Amino acid sequence: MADFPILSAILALPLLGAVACLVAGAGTARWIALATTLATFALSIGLWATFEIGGAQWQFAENANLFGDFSWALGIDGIALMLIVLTAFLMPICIGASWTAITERVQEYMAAFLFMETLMLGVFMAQDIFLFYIFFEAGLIPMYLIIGIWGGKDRIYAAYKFFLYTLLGSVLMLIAMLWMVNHAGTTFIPELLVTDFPPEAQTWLWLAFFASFAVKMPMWPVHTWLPDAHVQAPTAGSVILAGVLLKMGGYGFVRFSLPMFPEASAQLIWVIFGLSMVAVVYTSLVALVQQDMKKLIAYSSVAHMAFVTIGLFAFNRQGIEGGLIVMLSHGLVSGALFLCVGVVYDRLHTRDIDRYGGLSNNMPAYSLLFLVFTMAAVGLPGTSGFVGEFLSLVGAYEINSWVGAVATTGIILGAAYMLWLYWRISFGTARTAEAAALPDLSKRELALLAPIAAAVFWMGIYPESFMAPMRQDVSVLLARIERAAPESDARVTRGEPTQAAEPHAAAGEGH
Amino acid sequence: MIQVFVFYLFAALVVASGVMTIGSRNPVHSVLWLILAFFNAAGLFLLIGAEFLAFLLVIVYVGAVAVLFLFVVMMLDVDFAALRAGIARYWPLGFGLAGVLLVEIVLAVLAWNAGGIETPAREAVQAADGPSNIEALGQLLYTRYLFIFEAAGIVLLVAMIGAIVLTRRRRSDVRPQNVSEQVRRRPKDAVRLTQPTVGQGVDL
Amino acid sequence: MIGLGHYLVVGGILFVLGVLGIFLNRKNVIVILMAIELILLSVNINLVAFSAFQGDMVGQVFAMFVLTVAAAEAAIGLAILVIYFRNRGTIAVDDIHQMRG
Amino acid sequence: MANDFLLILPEEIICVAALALMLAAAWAGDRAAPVLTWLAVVALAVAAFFLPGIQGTGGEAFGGLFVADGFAAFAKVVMFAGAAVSLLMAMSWFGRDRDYRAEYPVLILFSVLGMSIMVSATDLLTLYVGLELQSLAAYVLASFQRTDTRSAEAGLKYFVLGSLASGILLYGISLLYGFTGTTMFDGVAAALGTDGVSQGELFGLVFVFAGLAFKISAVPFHMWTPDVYEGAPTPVTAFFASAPKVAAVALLVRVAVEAMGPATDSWRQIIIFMALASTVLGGVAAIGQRNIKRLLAYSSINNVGFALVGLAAGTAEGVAAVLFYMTVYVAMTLGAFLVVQRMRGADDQPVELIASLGGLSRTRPMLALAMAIFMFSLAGIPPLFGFWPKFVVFNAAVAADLTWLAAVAIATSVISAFYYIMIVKLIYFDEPAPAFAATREPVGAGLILASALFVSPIGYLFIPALDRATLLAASTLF
Amino acid sequence: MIQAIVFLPLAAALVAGLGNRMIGNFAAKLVTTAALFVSMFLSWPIFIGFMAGTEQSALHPVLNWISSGDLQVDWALRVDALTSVMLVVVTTVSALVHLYSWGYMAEDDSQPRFFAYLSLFTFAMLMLVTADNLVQMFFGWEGVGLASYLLIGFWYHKPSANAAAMKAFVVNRVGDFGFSLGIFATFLVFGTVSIPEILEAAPGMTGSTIGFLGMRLDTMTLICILLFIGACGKSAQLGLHTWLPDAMEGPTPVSALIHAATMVTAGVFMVCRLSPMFETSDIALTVVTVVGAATALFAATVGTVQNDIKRVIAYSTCSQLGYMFFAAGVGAYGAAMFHLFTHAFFKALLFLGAGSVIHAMHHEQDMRFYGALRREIPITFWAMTIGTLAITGVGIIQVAGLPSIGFAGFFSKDAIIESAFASGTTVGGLAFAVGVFAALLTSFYSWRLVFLTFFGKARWAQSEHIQHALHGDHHDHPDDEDAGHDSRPHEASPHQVATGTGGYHPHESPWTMLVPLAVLSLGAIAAGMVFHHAFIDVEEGAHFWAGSIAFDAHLMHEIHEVPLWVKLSPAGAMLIGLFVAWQAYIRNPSLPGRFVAHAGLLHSFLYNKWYFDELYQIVFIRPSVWLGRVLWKRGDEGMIDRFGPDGAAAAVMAGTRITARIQTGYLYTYALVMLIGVAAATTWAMAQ
Repeated sequence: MADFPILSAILALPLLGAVACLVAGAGTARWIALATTLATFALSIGLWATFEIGGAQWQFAENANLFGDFSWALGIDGIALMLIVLTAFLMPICIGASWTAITERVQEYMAAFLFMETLMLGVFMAQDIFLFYIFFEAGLIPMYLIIGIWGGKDRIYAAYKFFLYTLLGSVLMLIAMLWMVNHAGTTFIPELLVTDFPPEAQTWLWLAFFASFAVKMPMWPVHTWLPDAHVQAPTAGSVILAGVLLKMGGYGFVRFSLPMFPEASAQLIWVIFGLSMVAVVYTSLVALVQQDMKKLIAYSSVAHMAFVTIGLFAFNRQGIEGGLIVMLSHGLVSGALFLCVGVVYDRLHTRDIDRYGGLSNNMPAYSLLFLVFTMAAVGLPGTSGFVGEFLSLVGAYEINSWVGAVATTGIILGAAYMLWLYWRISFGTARTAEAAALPDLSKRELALLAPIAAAVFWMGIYPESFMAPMRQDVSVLLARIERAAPESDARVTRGEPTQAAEPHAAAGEGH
Repeated sequence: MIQVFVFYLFAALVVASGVMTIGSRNPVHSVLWLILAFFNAAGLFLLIGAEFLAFLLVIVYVGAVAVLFLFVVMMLDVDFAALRAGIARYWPLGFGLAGVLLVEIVLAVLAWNAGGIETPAREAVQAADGPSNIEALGQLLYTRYLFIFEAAGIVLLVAMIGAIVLTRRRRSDVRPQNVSEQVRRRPKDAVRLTQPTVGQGVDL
Repeated sequence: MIGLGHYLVVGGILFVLGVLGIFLNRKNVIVILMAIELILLSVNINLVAFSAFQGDMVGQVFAMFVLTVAAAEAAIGLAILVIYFRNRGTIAVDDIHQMRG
Repeated sequence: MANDFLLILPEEIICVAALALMLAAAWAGDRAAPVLTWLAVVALAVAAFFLPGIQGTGGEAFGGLFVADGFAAFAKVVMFAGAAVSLLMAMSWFGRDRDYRAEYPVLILFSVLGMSIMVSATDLLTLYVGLELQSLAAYVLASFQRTDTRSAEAGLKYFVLGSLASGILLYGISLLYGFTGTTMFDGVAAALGTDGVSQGELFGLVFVFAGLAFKISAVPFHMWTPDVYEGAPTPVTAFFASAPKVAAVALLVRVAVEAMGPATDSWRQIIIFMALASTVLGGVAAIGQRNIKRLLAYSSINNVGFALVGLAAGTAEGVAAVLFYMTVYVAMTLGAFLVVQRMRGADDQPVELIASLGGLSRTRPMLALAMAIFMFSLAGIPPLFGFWPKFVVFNAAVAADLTWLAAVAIATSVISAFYYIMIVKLIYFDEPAPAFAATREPVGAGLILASALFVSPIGYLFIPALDRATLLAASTLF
Repeated sequence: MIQAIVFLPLAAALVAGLGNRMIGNFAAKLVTTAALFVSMFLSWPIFIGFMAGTEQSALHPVLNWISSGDLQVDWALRVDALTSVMLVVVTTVSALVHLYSWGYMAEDDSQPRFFAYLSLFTFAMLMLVTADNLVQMFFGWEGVGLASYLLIGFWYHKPSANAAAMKAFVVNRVGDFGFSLGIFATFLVFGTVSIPEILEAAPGMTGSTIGFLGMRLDTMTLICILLFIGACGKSAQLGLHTWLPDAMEGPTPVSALIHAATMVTAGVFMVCRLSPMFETSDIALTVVTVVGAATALFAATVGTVQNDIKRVIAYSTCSQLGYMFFAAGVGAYGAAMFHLFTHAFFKALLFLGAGSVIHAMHHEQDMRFYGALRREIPITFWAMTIGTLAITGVGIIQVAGLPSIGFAGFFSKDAIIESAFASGTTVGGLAFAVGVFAALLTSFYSWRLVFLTFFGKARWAQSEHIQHALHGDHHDHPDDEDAGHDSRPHEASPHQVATGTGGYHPHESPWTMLVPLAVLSLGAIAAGMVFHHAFIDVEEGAHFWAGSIAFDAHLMHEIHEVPLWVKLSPAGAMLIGLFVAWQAYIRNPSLPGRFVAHAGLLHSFLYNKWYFDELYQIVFIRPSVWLGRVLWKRGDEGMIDRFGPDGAAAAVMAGTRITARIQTGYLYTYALVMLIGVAAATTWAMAQ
């Protein structure tokens, strides 16, 4: 295993699959895509299994210098590993979700997804900053096509909005990358990670990266592409969009913004916090009044991703680990919620909440799983949603009580809109005869949702499996940004204990 | 002093005929004004000592180019009366810009910081013992600038080809003589012997 | 005494006249072609003047080539004009706007 | 002197070939046109083979009027390739339904000769003559379809404005000559280098840049481009968008660096303005277009803007970036025109409406894929190769401390991305328009395939070679 | 053992829930009920052990949960005296409710689901009470919330049930908001979420200040109040109480288990669990007292005028929870827990009794349609009476060395009222007064319930539910969506209407329902007498609690020293309440009508629950929805999109039009633009 370029193999596999799909027939293409994604998933599990926790920061590294400033440098740390596993996990599910829903241009569809998978995995694997950029940006093409060709009624507007919005965000990042590379004289991310950029330049660089990642996340107020894209994309597209693409923004923050520009991160923390706080409240309220299921979930995604940003920029371990777990959890949960929407959409061909109701009667299994994911989205302890949300809020509160308090209102509003959704879909009585006659989950659909549910519980009950690989990387990150960590407003000032205090000093000191 | 007078005369005339060239309503007049401008420019050239160019200007321009213009103007058979007079709507802007440009150019070339122009060599050129203007030109043209000279020849060739490519056409309203076809023509192509039977007519 | 500046001013005026001739003209294209000739003439005056005042023949050689090229240009220009006229039956500048936007 | 003629061997080959083809055309008539075209392509290939300047075999010829250096050689290779493609395009284009006249290859060759002289010019006089040779042939080519009113109008517009630009250029040259006392590039540079740039020299510089900006169709000297591109026959448009553009850019670069290098600070602002104006206008104006050739015209304006960003850097790296940019750009734009050439309605008449591309992915999937690749590549979206030239250009700008320029320019690239993806949208998302007539053009198909492969990620394989070549070429200017 | 207690219900829930229709009703019921009984039988020995002093508090780690730097959270089961109290309460009531539901839910379609939910709830509640750290407590906290949500909305086709369920969840989330912040602040201050460690370090933190929302507050006060907000949510204290009466939409066994005996007491449990921490902040304790007292009063007032039998009991619960809180607030944690303990029995009893009535009356819940049920369902009647005696606190105070005799509520409620007085603080005195007055109200509404239900004349005929039953229009459960009610003419004969029975004959419930009633009756009678030593006795209490709560032996001692009138005042209040109720509902049934007529305003104020729901509707819900719509339409679409992407697109399109207009096609325009370019460049050059 040591010398086998497993990362390249993982990247190559879907790509080959994509080519194979293009030349195959529609039926064959489905199987090819499924087999490819499953194989990729298996490889990524192998990656997880062989990843040495606490070992070298970068593992499975490959570095082939291709030319000049550009090298095929791959390597993963724990954070990337988890996101790779998430991606590889969601892909077979996406293929499965499209199994019958996509009847036109199946080969192209499957090829686009597989191509997309390579790019997404590449983003998390790239160790060369430009290689990262290429993967990061290239994802626009297949996603544009997926939304545009197989999307809904207003797919063209959504596809444009998605494409141009995210493109505009990321081009400035390229300039910042160029500047950094010129300054540091290397494109190798691990080396850039330990380069100290001058603080005055950091601000600009940070802003450039922010422009890209904030759009990708998306943060308020550059989030408006997301509801449109989600609503119009086919189910699997939404899953990938919510499950993986949004994570690229968070990954970018944690991989670039924080460690490379710690001073700027600290200096501009108010931007992150301010926007995130607004996002939590604003988008939650907006989600509350949505009539379109996908739009509601899309808005909830914005609110959830605000937990990610809040956590990542909390400058403490709880926050960062929390943010990372929220990313993973949201990848699973929102993906699953979109799948749930897809299940009923495939049957009734409407996303209008008012057309449903009382699905608990005729679709009990569906309702149960939907409930599980709803609760995970709400952040019920025991589900994955809680662990991350809790940690990131702990972290946020540690650094700023305002952020902690405002963001925590998200748990109220989140409960409100998610339960309101669940009520109108699953409870009550069917508002239309069609809704009352919907059949329950097929075996295929069950096979798509059940693994996610299992993962959701796993992550909620024993998150250690997911946190352990990332722990050391968070330590490294913390060591890097510690010097710039901003002062917390919630500091404790010791006073005279009114009663005789125990000699055991409270551990709260130093926070 | 006479030089000054002649210069101003020629300069004034060249400018005036330039104005008339672009200002005349009738293109034929424009061409004629253009010719006058060339003549006066040639005068200026003479004044400054560029005899060969002066004559070249007259010969090439007046003799060839201007005449070509005249030829085309007349060949095109444009109904000049129908051509709308007048100038573009935004003439104030145009004039303003042109004026600005002119002022700037004049200021630039006249300004002291326009850059030094080495003038002492001028006497050397005009020295009687030096080669004549045409000789000096020829020297340069066929030695140092040979390459350019050849290239200029190609330019003219291209102009020729271009003009032919564009304008030569097989006109449908005339029937040109095709000599080779006529020469190739044989009696069997032209004569057909038939023996028409009665009442069936002749198949032409 | 007539200085270099005088010639340059004349050249400048002719240049501007030529430019004016091109964009103020709405009547016919031939005049535009003539305006171009005026511009080239102004360049020639410049070149010759510089050449003479510097005692450097290169300017005059240059002017000669300009004349040559100008003649070629006129030929091509007129040829294009002719085919345009054949196609459209007009050479009014105002009519030449089939392609726009 | 003998060495001089060796240095201009490629030009001699092209010139002799052109003359020979001209005689052959006159003698054999239009029937021989295809053969002559192939011969012209061969001539270009042979000329390219004999290019001096590669690997240090070049040198100055004719007492500094002409130089055969690596820079010129690189530009010529690209130009010859572009010209060859447009020659091959012409065969099938004209040959299908109207007479393909044998003068076409001749004119192309003469035009290439002019370009060849341009990019090798180290004297303002050479520059002018080369430029005019190229331009005059181009004017004729633009109105080559002489019975087509649009073609004639294109030629007329091109001619009038081109002549005006020539006049401006010449006026600038006359000032430069006057105030520096020489027409040689190195002489001009020397004069500019000593005691700063005087007002007169500055004016000369400005006018020269304006004149050259016309040739590369940089804003605000771009106005002719859309009309001429639309009106000219498609192969000619493809030609305009490729070879002469490369030549003009190369010439501009050489003038800017070799002749006006010491005055970089004086012209950098002009270049920056033109670059940004071109990227913005090229992007904005293209969006509303309905004619695909017009759109590609604006695209070329847009692309030239990006290339100029590299020039604005004013470094060897920047110049290399410009060359890199133009190389890939030529491939992309020729590919796009190759696809446009195949747009023919059921009646076999060429179709130029963008809307007719609708649903192409259903009717002609491979053609659609190629077009999508070209469009994404032109938009500069990785992993397509079109990303890389932008990358190199911006990298050069950033390295030259022009980060803000790079940032602004790249932001404008989003505008242009809009219309490129609009075409992709038409091709992939929309309902099919009437299918194009089937074609059997193996040469064209091969060329499309080749250019699509080149701008696909496979093109990245060329990066090392191109990087080395462009840097080598650029270094000869410094 | 404790693992078995906690996880058996989970296992049973999973079997019943996932098995659902596959394993069938009987298997599901059997598995869950059996699991609960096992849990119960395992719990009692622990409790007894603590009483006997043979059990030591212990921690049983299960699994590592969250580990993030200092933040170490484990799944761990803590067993101490406090937990043991809760264990028996939870498992016993839950087991009995399981059993009860065999009968009560016998006709329901989704029994496996119901039993799975019940067991799931029990599991969550047990996780809550065994929590060793705040996060696990929060897990249980939210888990019971989820179960509560599911059970309230169990009849999900009823919009009112859905609304109630959602309301319960969301209002609880408001409390959780405070709880979460409390946990965050705790972690920030102490660097740990482990309860023992926090409690140990808490005294050292007194006097320190902490920054919060720009203010500097006393650390411990802030933390305690934040946590208390959580307790308020779960325990339905004033302000966050609105969900509890609505929660009665759930099946009655659920109300008994969750909304009376166990879940709603979680807040009290939490305050007691963290009592050493609360002890460090007088302000926080004052807040707890005031809120508790206010709730006790408020809920009691509302309870007096409700007509729905379950709502009356719900407000009663709310009110009793108020007692528990102000007990905790004055420092009488033992009393609070004691009341929690006894309350679990008699309130569960009351609910299950009410369920039995409802079952008998064919899901009619309105007391106005009851009456004279005494003879029809005697066992239920006696159970309800015992419950009422317990809640109203009937008993004889300790006189002259004789032991006190009384029902469960007598011991616990009196202890609370007395300790409030004994605390000697102003708020303590206030709480005492409120407590006594609330006892009066309690007595009134409790007896009102009994009188209306079991005495007087039968008034069943007007009930729609009864009508349905009579006309064979068989409904398993009330269906508010059925619009057919009003149009259907009442076909009862005049004679039947006159007797008020409408010809309907209620039946006593099956044994599965009666056995729990009996067991709970036993508890309601004896729990106070048997256990009051352990909970509130000066020495035994200290010994029993063993530091698991901040047992204030001194205060417990003080309550024996209060004046006699203080000791007698609850009993007096109870008697007055009983008398008024008897006057109004037995002796002179027209009295309530006249009261309503005269004090209509007051009546509607009380009847409408002090208009809290309306207020919240206006203050929170409508503005939220309005704001959401505004932010969406005006914000996202009207501002961000309009000036952002769409605006940029429009600007570009405008630019496109301008460029198209400039590109006129005319040569002179083109030349002019070039000229402008040249002129601009030269001007720029001049300026240089």
